[in-house]
Amino acid sequence: MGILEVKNVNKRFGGLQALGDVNLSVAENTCHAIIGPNGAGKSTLLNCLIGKLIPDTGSVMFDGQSVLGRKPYQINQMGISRVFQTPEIFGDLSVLENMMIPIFARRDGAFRMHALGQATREKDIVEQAEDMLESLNLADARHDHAAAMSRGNKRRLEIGMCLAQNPRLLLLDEPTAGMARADTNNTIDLLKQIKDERDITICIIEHDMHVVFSLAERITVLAQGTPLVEDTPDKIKGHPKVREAYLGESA
Amino acid sequence: MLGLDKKDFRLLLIVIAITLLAPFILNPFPENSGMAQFNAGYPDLMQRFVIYGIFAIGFNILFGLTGYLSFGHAAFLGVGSYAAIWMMKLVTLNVIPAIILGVIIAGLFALAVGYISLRRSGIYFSILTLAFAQMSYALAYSVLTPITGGETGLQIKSTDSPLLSNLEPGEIGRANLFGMDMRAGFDLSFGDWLFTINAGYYIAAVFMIIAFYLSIRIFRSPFGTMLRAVKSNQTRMYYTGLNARPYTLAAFVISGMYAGLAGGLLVAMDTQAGPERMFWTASGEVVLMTILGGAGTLIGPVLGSGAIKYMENILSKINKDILHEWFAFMPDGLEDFVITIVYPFIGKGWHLTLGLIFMAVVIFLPGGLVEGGQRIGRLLRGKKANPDDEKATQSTPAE
Amino acid sequence: MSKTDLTRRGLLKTSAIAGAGVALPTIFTASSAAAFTNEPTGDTVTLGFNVPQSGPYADEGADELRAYELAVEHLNGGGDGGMMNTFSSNALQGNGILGKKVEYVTGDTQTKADAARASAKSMIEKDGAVMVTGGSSSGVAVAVQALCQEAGIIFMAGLTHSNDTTGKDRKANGFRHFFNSYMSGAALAPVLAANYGTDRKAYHLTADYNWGYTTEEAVRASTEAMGWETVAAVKTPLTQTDFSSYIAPVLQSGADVLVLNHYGGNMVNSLTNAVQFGLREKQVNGKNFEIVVPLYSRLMAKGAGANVKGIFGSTNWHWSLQDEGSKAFVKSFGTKYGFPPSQAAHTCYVQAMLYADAVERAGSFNPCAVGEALEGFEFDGMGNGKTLYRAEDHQCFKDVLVVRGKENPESEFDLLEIVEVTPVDQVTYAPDHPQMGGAEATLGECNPGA
Amino acid sequence: MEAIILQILNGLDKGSAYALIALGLTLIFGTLGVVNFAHGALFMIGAFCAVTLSRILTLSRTVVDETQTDFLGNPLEVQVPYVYDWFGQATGDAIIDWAVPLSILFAIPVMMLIGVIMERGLIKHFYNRPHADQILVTFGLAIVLQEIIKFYYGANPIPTPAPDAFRGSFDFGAMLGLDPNVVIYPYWRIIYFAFAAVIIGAVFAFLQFTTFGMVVRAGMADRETVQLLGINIDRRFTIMFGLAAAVAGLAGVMYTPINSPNYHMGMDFLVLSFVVVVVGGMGSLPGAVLAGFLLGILESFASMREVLEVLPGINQIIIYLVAIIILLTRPRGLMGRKGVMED
Repeated sequence: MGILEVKNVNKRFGGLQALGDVNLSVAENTCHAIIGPNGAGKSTLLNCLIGKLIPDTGSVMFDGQSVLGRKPYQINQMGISRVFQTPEIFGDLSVLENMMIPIFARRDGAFRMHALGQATREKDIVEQAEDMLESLNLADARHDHAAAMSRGNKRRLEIGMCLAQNPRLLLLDEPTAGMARADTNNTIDLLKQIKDERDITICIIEHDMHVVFSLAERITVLAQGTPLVEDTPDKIKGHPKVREAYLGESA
Repeated sequence: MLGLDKKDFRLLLIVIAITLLAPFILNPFPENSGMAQFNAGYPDLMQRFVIYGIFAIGFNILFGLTGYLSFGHAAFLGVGSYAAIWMMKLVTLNVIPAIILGVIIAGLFALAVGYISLRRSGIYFSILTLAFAQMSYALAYSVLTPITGGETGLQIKSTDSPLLSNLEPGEIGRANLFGMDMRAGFDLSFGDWLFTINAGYYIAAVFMIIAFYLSIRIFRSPFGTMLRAVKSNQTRMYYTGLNARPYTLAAFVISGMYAGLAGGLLVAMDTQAGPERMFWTASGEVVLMTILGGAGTLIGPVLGSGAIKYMENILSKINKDILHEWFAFMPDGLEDFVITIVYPFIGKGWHLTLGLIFMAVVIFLPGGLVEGGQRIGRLLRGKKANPDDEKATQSTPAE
Repeated sequence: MSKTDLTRRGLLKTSAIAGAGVALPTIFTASSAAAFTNEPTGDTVTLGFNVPQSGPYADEGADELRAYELAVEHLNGGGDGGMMNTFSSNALQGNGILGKKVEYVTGDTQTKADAARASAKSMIEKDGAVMVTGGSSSGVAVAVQALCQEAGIIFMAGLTHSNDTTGKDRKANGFRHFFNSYMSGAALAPVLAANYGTDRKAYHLTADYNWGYTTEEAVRASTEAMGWETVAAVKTPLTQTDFSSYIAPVLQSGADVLVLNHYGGNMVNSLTNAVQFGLREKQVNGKNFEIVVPLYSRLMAKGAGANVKGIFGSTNWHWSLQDEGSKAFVKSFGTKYGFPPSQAAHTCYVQAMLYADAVERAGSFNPCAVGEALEGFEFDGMGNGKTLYRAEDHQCFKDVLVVRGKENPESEFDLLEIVEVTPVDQVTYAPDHPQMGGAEATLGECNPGA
Repeated sequence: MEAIILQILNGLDKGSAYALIALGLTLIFGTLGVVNFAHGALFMIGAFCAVTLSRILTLSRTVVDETQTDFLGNPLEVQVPYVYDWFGQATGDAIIDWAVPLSILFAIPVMMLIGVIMERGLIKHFYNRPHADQILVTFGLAIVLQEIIKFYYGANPIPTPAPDAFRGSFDFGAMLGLDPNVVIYPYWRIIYFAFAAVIIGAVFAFLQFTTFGMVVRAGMADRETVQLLGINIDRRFTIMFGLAAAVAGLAGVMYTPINSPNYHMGMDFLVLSFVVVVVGGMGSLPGAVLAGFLLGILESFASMREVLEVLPGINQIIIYLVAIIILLTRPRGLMGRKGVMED
């Protein structure tokens, strides 16, 4: 029994079958990649996991509880954090404030009326945020506007913000899309480090095979809304069906 | 001090000093000089400065922090006024219960309007708030006349005898604070200068200082950070396990309560409540005040409301005679020419000046008067401030 | 015109020891040394002219202001003296008021109660005005009147027609020269009966606010007493601009008269729309369909253009009146400004004169003394014949004009013709008339402020 | 029955004014992404084009008539319009009488010019500024424009009647076999509705069937892509702004015989037309037109005596109430697109 169990999920958009009978099981504390050609339904699947879309049929269970019908923030509170394709950060806020917000969320829940406290005097939270920035090598930028950072740093910050919540499952949607090689490698290193240091399950959607094969322990190949194969990276590399459906094309 | 860091505390001290010394600062010109026309240090206008300052500070908590542009905030001010004046007509002439009731009723009304309007964002939210305010205005003006007094509004009459006051029959009750009349005060005269110290103003000023202090606390609180997060990126907010709705609703209700406080104070200072207070132009005015001063900055809304109320009350009173008096030193032909040029912009033309200043500020000073002040400050320091410096003076990015 | 800027504060200064800080306790702005608010102690007196300068009634406000300027000129002995020469009281000498030169300050009411009060307060607190006058709506009049009562100065209402001003909202410190809804109804009804018969079915469109209510009530009461039947009364929003949806169903209702209880922009639009629908060419119940506008303002009627032709209404005063007072006023106003004055200008001019005269007769600016001098004061020569300022409610009682839109106007000012001058007896009512707030309405005590 | 037919007619008529203004607003918003609070002022300026033209046509020389006197007893100065001198009195009168329809020709170039100047001189600099700034600067402009008009034309309404030929009303009832003299409707209002329909049709046809229109529509959908194609979309947008100004102006010109124009008529319409645009859905042209007519008809029904007896005051709030209900049930108005003006 994996920490994330997707059973018979179907999703149609008008006449298009975006997901057809998707079954997926992600084991705890592993890194699971979902790959597939464009339009294979990767993003749709991801959106079904985090409450942005609701599947027509099927179930999505996280740690034995259904996520369906819950609001995104409730799903997040269950322990699922998401990294977006374009980094979603609080651009108008400083880097430090960006990092403090998830820590507040972890401590205070979805809403708390702490209108008379002083944010900068929440010692615990500032310290944790500073530590986190330190570990991300972003400490020097902590008073900068988050919007002013480079794309790579925005990505680091976003991943850091997700980690600051101590999630049990981290979902990444093409985390290196549009990045320069150096930034991509930095991100891979960061994710490797996370995997090594924490008890965390990672589920990654990615185009870049270099990233996938550097990180993933298991890979699911999605094509036309249905899982084609699921296996270890080595097996996937050599799998004829995959070659035909996917790697063959990209090679 | 007081839970503020040094810079904010200094700002608070400056605001306190300016507010308390306003009767002197606003009357810089000697009584007999031609410039006395520009003196603003009389009780009514000073009261309006601080009361509309409170209104704008509250509006800024919603708009400046969350970015939600309410186009119906005047409704809360109006509802607060009506609640306060009914309290004074029926229960007690003491202003405190009236103001408290104004705040509570405005808060409840804001809760109801906000609960519905915040289901939408952007311009859809603006139009929803506008619709609620316009409905309040239209109904208060017409079918609700028995409650609101309709066009003429509500005043305290000789027939009103509040429960907790002992008025002579036929005596018209006056607003007071534990027996002190809002209009009590004294004149101070120094040579050619004359200053009016008025009880009502100082009571309103104390409320504004408290309101300003609370607004600093809210800006700097984790709650304030969350509100800015709402403005910055709601998606990230939701995927960080935070529910933006209660945050925005809380901000909406708080700013509605500020509006109710302003409405209650208006009644306390001048016992009159009317429906025009809720018309959409009144809601537009507080938007103008906030942006003119600098939305999202702490002091901006206060400056903006001061600027607009000053124009409304001082500029509109300048008439042709006064112009003739000013320019009397010029040769006749030139005098007439100058007056012809100036005349359209003053007196009945004060709206034109307001519109032009408004456009100029939006075009050249997107950060409002606060940005203007910063630019002047930088010029005076004779250098282009380094970025860190700028961040230190600007409480949040002004947008 | 020259004007020095000696305000109350200037005077205070001269009485204080220069250079020393002197603290004088005040309530509002009356110092303890003074007997009443803003007592003029120098050789000038300041009056406050509070008129709409922005908003839809700005033109009316501008005309009021012209009249005030003219009145000040006359009071100070300038110009040809205008109605001062025809006024039955001879107290005014043309040397200011009580020998003090008259000065004035102006303000913008914006036709909003709040703004009007702010402006009046600045006149009282900043400029030391001892009397405030003007305005172009009843909402403003009631609000400012209440303020002046609190502050302890005299309020001489400008254009305000609602019964409430001297009805349920009457105040000891407030005085109204303009006529009111009741008088309009009482004056109009006999003329309407004479012209349109007593068997008529009326359809009322009423502006949905206080003035509309009192006007509808008054016109209904007086026309129903003549035998008319009221088929329907529909309230229209103040902010309405297109009245088509209110006018279209009129014909279907079986009514043969449409009464438009509208003023200002509402009146212009509703009348224009009604004429557009061709109501006036229709025959209903075998009679010509007719339209009535209870309160006419020539200034605003101009906006309706040819649509006013043949339509009955009432007005407080019109420049074509041929009595000596009116002729003198039209002459001096017309000479100064090049066009005839409006009824608003007339009322404002007269109010300023009456105030000055009352001060002279009382020998004091004290509002209570002035009020006493005005109460029960009878005068003539101010354009409406014999007039009484009634003591019980501070309402002027005088003849009321019933007018009709002129078929062939000779000039752009020549829009209305006087059909009948309704004698004052016919429009007089008891001070405790139910339309005027009944027995409960009271002036209260006069308040001198100090 | 008669009452309902009448109110539908009224609704269509009111709706055409709302729809025309909302259409122009949406054109500007859809193409340029600018929220134009000065649009009501453009409508007002259009109306004053008619006033101005009729003033021009009645420019007169002064003749002193000794036989008559003015109100002060001086000899009367009679104004003789120059058009009398040029074309004779009969033709001159006819020209003056037709001032409003003639103003259409006058208003089109004037309004286009004003629109283009506004866009190049002011709006252009606000494309990349926040919507709040756009609202504020155009609101400031609206105040300035209206105060300028007030300064020159005064605050009172100015009568600008329709030509005599269009006075009176048409008996729909008789045409439909109902009682005569009940369901009647003024000719000019019928013309206004027809005029609005033609303008709306022309704008849609223009956008649908011309290359220019196709590029603009593409630009409305995705500005950057169209620019990447090397098309000078900016110039086309300037022209669109001029066009939208002309539509607002024409709506104003034709409106003058219905209600005498005054300086604040633009502000009176501004809020309502924004409600219309938003109810229709930001950026949707058909939505704007549909919402205009819908709200016009509902407003007319709410003003019926029979309705008011049951729900007093409903005529005061109907538009806002409907707007709230629609926005709560349809998050982006009737036909709005997702993500437009939602942040």
